[in-house]
Amino acid sequence: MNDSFLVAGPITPVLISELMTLGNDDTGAGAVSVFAGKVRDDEIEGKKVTALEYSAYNEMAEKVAAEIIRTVKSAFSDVRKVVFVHSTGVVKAGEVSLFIMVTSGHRDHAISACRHTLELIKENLPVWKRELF
Amino acid sequence: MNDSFLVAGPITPVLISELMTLGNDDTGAGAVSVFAGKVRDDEIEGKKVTALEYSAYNEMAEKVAAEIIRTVKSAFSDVRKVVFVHSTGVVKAGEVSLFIMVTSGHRDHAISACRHTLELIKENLPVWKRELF
Amino acid sequence: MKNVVRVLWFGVAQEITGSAEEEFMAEDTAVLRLQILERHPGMRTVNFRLALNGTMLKKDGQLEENDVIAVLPPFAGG
Amino acid sequence: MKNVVRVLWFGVAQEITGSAEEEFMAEDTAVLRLQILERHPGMRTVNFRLALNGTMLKKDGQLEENDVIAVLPPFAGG
Repeated sequence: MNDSFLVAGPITPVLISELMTLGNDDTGAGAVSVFAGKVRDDEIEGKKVTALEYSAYNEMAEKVAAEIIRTVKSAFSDVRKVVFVHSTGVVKAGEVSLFIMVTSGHRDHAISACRHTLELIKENLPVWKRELF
Repeated sequence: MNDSFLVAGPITPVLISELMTLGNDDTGAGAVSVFAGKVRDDEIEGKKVTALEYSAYNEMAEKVAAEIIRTVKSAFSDVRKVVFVHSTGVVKAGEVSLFIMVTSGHRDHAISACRHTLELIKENLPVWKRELF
Repeated sequence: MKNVVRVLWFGVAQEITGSAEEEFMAEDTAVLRLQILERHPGMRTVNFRLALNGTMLKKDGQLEENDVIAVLPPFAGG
Repeated sequence: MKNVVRVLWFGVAQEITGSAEEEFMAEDTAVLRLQILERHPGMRTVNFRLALNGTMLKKDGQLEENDVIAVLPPFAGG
């Protein structure tokens, strides 16, 4: 597993499986909440999106990502683990570009904290996208 | 993939990977929300729970489960797919006993519908558990 | 008219009654509830509901021959 | 006093300016904003923020020699 919050290309099913095993040995965690963001083949001005090309301000993104995790952990006391990765580069329609996993003792905090992590990423992570047709 | 909402024993990482590939070919889905419920090693009167033994009223559970999926789909118009399975029998601490996945066009409905599915399962699915020490 | 019905025990009801199912003779579900508490006093502490032929019972009513009644303690899935 | 600073373009700013980075000479970030809009009028339509040395700028202030300013169009992660 790499230590970066950014991965080149799509977040593959294999990587998702690996990420989901993190914290498997934590028998005090009763709840796991996961969010995956996928590229949609939206139609824009009559043309279908076939992929998105993501770019990031890498150094800042890594700092912001670590800060997001600290914020979420301190806001939700029952949370045990917060994991997320975001793609850079080309991600095709149907592929995953964002993966978040939060574990907690009970279900409320895992679900709320996962959602909160998503909103913090949308607001604060310096990432941009460009449609490819 | 079996057609039942009930699976014997824990919901394994392999089964979770399989379930998560459902709807992978749906390029109109931009959001995937997943919830996994795990058995905690809670301490009860000084003794550690090592596993839970789940039992179900199978015929009714299958009907209720199908009804829950219909309810969620009609309540959340942006939802594209609702999948869930629940364990019966012995599930050890750290293992998964409930898995829910909801996909939708945009994030709001996937997240809300996944949470709603969880609450409907807790309220309506005829499943019981017994602590093993 | 009394009819023979199958009663299925689930969850803690199975532990209290010591079996998975039993037969009762009752004309309606209200009477059946009382019979259950008489035959198994331990069930008085359980806040159970009934399902009739696999569907949650909304209100008490007549029983037919061979109806299947499930005794459902509070659910605990998830 | 004017200092040489590196300006990094991101997202649509890279497409508008046609490059990944440029040098500017400015004493503070308020002046730098004006210089950016003068040199690249296309940036007037972009609601951008600035980061100084990798941290989001909270308010305008002095620039030091070799400071790195990132020009950040609205984020679009997820």
